[in-house]
Amino acid sequence: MFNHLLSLLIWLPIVGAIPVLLAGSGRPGLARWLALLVAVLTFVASLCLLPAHDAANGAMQLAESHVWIASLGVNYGLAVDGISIALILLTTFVGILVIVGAWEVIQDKPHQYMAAMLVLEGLMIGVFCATDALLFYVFFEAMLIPMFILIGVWGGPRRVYATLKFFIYTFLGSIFMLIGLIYLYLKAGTFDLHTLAALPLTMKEQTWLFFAFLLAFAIKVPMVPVHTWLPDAHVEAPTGGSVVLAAVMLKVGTYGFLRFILPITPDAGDHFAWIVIVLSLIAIVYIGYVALVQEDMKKLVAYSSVAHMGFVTLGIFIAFMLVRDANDLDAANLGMQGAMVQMISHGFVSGAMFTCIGVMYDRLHTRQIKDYGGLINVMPWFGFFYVLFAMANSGLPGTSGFVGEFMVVLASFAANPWIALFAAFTLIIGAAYTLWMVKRVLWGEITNPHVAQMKDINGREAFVLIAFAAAVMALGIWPQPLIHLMDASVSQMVQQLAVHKI
Amino acid sequence: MPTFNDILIMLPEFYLVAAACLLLLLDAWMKPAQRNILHWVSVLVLLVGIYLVVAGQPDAPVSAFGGMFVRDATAEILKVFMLLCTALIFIFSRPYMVDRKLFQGEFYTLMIFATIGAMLLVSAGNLVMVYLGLELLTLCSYGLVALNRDSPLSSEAAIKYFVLGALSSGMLLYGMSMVYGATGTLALAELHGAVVHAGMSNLMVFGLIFMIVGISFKLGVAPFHMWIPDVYQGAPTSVTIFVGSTSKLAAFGMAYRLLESGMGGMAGQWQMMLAVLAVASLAIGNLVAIVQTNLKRLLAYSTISHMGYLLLGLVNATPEGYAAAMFYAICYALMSTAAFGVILALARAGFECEEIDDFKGLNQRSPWMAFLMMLAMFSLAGVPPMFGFFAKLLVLQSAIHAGMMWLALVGVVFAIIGLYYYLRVVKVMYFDKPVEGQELRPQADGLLRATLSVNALVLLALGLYWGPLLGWCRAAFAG
Amino acid sequence: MITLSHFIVLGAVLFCIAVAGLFINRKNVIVLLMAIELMLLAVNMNFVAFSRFLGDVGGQVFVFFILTVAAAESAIGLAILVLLFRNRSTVNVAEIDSMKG
Amino acid sequence: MQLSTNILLIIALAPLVGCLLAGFLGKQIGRVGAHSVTILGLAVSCALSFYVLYQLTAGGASSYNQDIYTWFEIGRLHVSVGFLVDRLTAMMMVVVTFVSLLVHVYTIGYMADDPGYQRFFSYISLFTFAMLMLVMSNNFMQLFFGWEGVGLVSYLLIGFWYKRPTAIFANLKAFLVNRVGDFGFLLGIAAVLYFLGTLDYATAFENAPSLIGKTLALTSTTHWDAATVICVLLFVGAMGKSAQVPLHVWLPDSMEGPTPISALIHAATMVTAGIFMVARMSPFFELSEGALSFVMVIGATGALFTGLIGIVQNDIKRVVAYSTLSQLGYMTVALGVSAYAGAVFHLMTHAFFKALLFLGAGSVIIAMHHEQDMRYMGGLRKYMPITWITMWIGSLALVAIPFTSGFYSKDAIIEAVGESHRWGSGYAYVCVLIGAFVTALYTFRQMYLTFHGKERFTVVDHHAHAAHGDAHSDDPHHGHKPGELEHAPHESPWVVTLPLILLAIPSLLVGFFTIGPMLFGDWFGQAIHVEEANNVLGELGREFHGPAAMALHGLLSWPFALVVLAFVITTYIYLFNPAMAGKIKNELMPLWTVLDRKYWVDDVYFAIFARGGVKLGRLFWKAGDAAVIDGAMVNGSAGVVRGIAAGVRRLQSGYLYHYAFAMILGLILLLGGFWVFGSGLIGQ
Repeated sequence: MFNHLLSLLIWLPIVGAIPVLLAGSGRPGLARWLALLVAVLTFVASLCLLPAHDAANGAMQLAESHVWIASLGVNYGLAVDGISIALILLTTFVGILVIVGAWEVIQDKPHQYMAAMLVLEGLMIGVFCATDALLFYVFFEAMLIPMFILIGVWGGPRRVYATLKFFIYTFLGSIFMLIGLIYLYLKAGTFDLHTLAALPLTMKEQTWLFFAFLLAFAIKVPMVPVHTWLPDAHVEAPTGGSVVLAAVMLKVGTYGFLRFILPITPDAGDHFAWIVIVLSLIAIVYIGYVALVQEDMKKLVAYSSVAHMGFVTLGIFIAFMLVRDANDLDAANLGMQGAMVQMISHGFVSGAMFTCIGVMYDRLHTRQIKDYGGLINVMPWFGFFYVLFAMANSGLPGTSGFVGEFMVVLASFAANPWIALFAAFTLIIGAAYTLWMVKRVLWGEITNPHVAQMKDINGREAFVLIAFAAAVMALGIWPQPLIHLMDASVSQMVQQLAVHKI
Repeated sequence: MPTFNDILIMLPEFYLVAAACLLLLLDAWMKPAQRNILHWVSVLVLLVGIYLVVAGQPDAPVSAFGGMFVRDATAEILKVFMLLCTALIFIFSRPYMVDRKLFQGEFYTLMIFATIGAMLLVSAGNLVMVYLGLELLTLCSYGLVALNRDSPLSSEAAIKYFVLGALSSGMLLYGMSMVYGATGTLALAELHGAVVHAGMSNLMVFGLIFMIVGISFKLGVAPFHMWIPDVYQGAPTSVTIFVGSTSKLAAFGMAYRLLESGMGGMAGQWQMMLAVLAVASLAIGNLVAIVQTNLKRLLAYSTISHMGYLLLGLVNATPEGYAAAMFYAICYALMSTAAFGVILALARAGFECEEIDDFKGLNQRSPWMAFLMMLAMFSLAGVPPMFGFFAKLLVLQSAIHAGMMWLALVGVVFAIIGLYYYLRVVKVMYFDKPVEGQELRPQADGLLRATLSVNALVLLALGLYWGPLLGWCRAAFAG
Repeated sequence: MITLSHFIVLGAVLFCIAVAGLFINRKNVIVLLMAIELMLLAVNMNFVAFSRFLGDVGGQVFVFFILTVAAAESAIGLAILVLLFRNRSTVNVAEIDSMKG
Repeated sequence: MQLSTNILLIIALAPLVGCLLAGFLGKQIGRVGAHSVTILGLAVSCALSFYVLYQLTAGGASSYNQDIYTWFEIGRLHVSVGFLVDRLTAMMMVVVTFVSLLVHVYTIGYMADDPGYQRFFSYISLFTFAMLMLVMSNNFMQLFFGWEGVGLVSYLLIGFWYKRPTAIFANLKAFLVNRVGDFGFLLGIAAVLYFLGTLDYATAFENAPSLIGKTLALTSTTHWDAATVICVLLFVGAMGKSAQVPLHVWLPDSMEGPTPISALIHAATMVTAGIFMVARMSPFFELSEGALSFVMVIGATGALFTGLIGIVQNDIKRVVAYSTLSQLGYMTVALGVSAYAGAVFHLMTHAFFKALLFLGAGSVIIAMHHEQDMRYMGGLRKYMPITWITMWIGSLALVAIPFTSGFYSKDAIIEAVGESHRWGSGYAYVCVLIGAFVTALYTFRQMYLTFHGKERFTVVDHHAHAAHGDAHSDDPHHGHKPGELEHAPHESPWVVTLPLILLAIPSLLVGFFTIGPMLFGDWFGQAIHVEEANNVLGELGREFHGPAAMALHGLLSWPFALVVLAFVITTYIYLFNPAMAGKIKNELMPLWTVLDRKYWVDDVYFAIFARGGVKLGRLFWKAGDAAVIDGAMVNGSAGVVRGIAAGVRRLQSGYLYHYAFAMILGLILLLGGFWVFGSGLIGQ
């Protein structure tokens, strides 16, 4: 009964975008409701993954494979494991919230906005399903188009610079990956990831491929020093765009690490793991300091995203050290799981943070911290959520933000105490930049008369924030279900790391 | 002695010649008011031509008139798409021509004759045929470029095109004479054999190089590209689109005939030259395009870069490589018809709509046109899932397969630079506010809109499912 | 005794003169047309010589085609020239540069 | 017999329920509703805590250790949420819930006219929940949860009056300084996992001996003893939470919070979490002499030097705050000499009398209309007798007058330090001895300034100063010059005084009755592990002949002598010769400045970490991101491309002859290129 579930998940939103588009600017209400309907249906469909999927089995499941390009031997191959499912659920969940979040906020051509969102959602799901490298690449790149439109059309004043930067930056990375893929294809005669994973490669080949992939995904994640597109993109993007960008799109990068670097170039990955680890630590510390001094809230949260994604990359590559050098599979599992949980958690937290900023922006039309202050006096409920998510952002136990960082730090200590030392530094710097912002935005006397006019969140906003809050708390208080979902896949992945390909 | 069978093999060409002549007469007898009939008839003629090409398709390559004329799968595919493009051009450009008082018979007859030339070119089996086909095509093109009698620009474009074209065909001929002298034959098939057996001599190499110059000119490969920007800009858009689509397909056919059918044995020599030329075109095309403000001129430079990518396919000098190159040529033809088609659809009397700024806020005025243009642009830029991406994928693959990884890297690096100016067009259409008091409505012509939409959507559809087309291209060269 | 190479050299010389004429001349477009004709003649010279020495008529046949096409070509060339003069009232090559960059 | 899980769950969750109700339905259920539900919740969990304590002490219940649910499970690592309730935990639970309950009641009076009434109750209930999770936890993860949870609530409560700039500065400071501690703490937990492969107390403590001989390679050459690393890192956490030098700076500022908080969080419970934690971790600490010495020295330093600062404070709450710092030092010293029981014992007694002092101070503050400066008090005893008496009781306990509970705990510590032979114990002994004297100094000074001497405030009627009031309507003194009151101070309502009385009793008596079993009996059993060699309390135990005897012996001991001396001095200065205080101050100006500036620690920290951090961030941002990455690399390359493009464009000159020339050039290049690179001209 679940034969074509994955195709359904991918194409439902994409095809669903057409009626939304046709519903036209004439009837924005209709377009909104249609979009919501599609998003909800997609979410429901994605929930079907849970019963359909056998968590005990770490292999790819629910596979679909049709010949796509016969003469090239390219397949339309889809399949998921626990990790993909977690990310797909995140995507569909966020998908609904951004549609609701944009409800009456987007007044200019809402149908196009909603349609773009839906297409984007479908493409992102596609990335998480694809088992054929070419198909993956197609989804991976195609994502840029709707995001380009979203930021460009509904974005801020410097949107042109931001969008071009965002698009070209990402394209730049991925196109070298394309070369790598072609090379692999010519070697293996197929784009099928599973086959490529089994393909023996010399260290030289692996090295080149590793850096090709690294460039592509590092830019997407983004890792220092190729992160500068993110703050610009975030600052200019409309709220929904930022939410999707932070909550899901960045995960595509780290997901790529799992699907390409780990299986295809394990030896090079191990050999150069230190580079990624160092970059991750730089992301955590250096970016932490940069975030500290941001005047624009969105920029601040964007930088904090970079820092948090640093934990994901750290967790993934720590696993290399732990498996190959320390031969400590448990710790490797812990680190890898930490990275996964951090991905999901960051999806919720950053999404929520951007939503909060959006709520403020809709009222005051500024994101400058200095324009706010004493918000709690007029928006107590908003303040509650804001503090909650800020705490989650600074990794408070009991919120999802804590779980991943906790696991990664624990794991990295096993690899090398110094790594753990720098990683744990986020406890301080993370709290510093987040809570300093809270202090300047939320607490204190009202200084700006306009702030005094601001109304507390309405029902729609409350819905979105509550949904995020529920996710954040649930994951923080009881992560086991999520971890159980991914456990088999992760441990299998960790075992793969031990396999030498030379 | 020519048999009836020879006639049959060349039926599509003969038929088209006849039809063209009839159209001339028709035009002579017809009152200006009835031009529409002419229009429809010529479109019909081309469609029938497509039918004849497809219907008469031989299983194995056949030749007529003592090997002068070759009819094989390669020629078939190219002809189908050339006729298709010309038909599209007719449909797209009718309102445009009407607005400019250019809606006359010669447009149609010249176009059809040019197409015939292109068809002869791609199925030439002899240097003479190559030359004749080429000249038929180019001479008509000169006329077409100059079609707009009162426009200084188009006459300037015409003279430039003419002089440089003549120069290039002179070089081509010179090369041919060298080769002829070295091998003593004009028939491509024998030439091929001769090259393989007799090996190479100075004469051969000279001849080859001169021929490559001729080919490069036709393709518009740097440094023989100088005519392209001026001609694209100066010619009426309805002619530019022809130069950008049909004759590019013809140029590929010519390249294939001369380089593979004729000089295939010297692949070792021309591969490297083509690689160098490819780099030059990629660089010049993409770089100079960045600073353009005129969309037609921008597309001209993009053509140059695209021809560079096409060469990436040719350098491989294997069936896969030629297939990739042809795939690319077809893809490019369709992309340029779409892109220019949007320009044609938006232009109106007194408003060429060829400056990039003319497209400001197109999404506000007519979202659909903007969407189609966006498809074309992303396809040209080679962003998945558009058709253009897969064409690039194939040529890159064949370059790497040919062991020229560096060439592939150059290709992608310039693809990134190229991305920028395509994005700029999209940005103008979607992000900018429309200019007040300037209405950007597409022509009312329903068929135009429909076909244009189909043309642009095909770029997306073929991106999602391009297997069969690639299969045909592969099959064409496999034999 | 006149050998093939003499003819080839002559052809080459003619060709070079023609080419030179194309890019050295900055005055009159008509000169360009002449240069083109000259170039074709150079080619013809080659063909005839080769066919004679190879004892193959193909080359000479080709020459006839070339001559025909050349006629047509120059016709069109002149037509365009007229057009150009009508629009810009000059046939000075150095002034035909309204499109550049 | 076994304690029932449900009871423990109720103990932990009852406050949480109260918190949620008061917090989310505050508007609906109103003020009375809010304080009723929270107090009810607290009462329940307090009663049950006493019951649990009873069961464990007299009821013969064995200590409880079970998981409630699995938090996560990866490979062999199993982390769960669960309870470990032994006597140590039970004692903490009683202290926490009892003090918290009283504070709840007290708050009704103290916050009576505060708009954030419901919010406040919600917060303190939440705090109680977090604190209970901390003490009842049976694993490190949950410990860390509670640990940071209380930190969060403390953040919220210090900033409770979020309009005050000082308050929101203080709460940020408090949270960050605590995070510095947690930073070490987290690493400590990581170390535990690394070396012992588990986060569960029981298993970890069992395997603790396996740490001996293990080392951690910091570099290829330096290896550190595993136990030391673990203990020091964990203790860093304790330094943050329990405000040990040098992470003590947040506690005095935390006095910005409402007084009940100061009593509950910053005196009785939260700040003692560190002490509790170390006591809990005794199996680890016992393995590392080095770590214990470290603990002892840190504690001793805090005990003396923070106490000194207390002498120069004028804010009544700050005096108590510094005394808290100093008392925490005492506890830490006790930990350092392996007298864990002593530390915990002092923790308990201190919880009572320090809470009492804070609440008393709060009562005074109410009476003075939120005037906290002692220079404008004096002679209050006749206005508020109950507060006066109860505070004296608290003070006597604080200065350790024999027979008071403070005496038993503190004297035991001093004795224990005297017994100890650990590295640094000499220094520690000196510190704690002088500390006793200092304690007495600031305590008596505070009492005199507040309750005795002549009144230094004037009562003025409101209307005369109405106009004046508008001027600084923002300062907390209701628009009055310091020392001006609208009407005479009076004794606080019963909700305030009742807790005082209820706290006064244990402050006076609890020590007398519990010292025997707690310190010298084996009351804590397995909960606290002491190596025989380190068992200083055991030593003392041999000379212990009942509390009465100990008290009498105390009368002849050094500490008591010092207290008496201090009493004499302060009495003379503040009761008979007030002018002298000023004179001394001017005599010892340099010394006074040092103390008044708190040894400049805060200033240094602020300059280095706050300002420095921001400067560094700006540098990274402007130089790193903006200049190098974006400016040079990203936009730079774009500019280069654009420049080249502009150049190449010129080649397209528009002249036919240039075009033709280009073609010829191309031709020549091809020929030449073939000549040079190609396989030469073939053949001849």
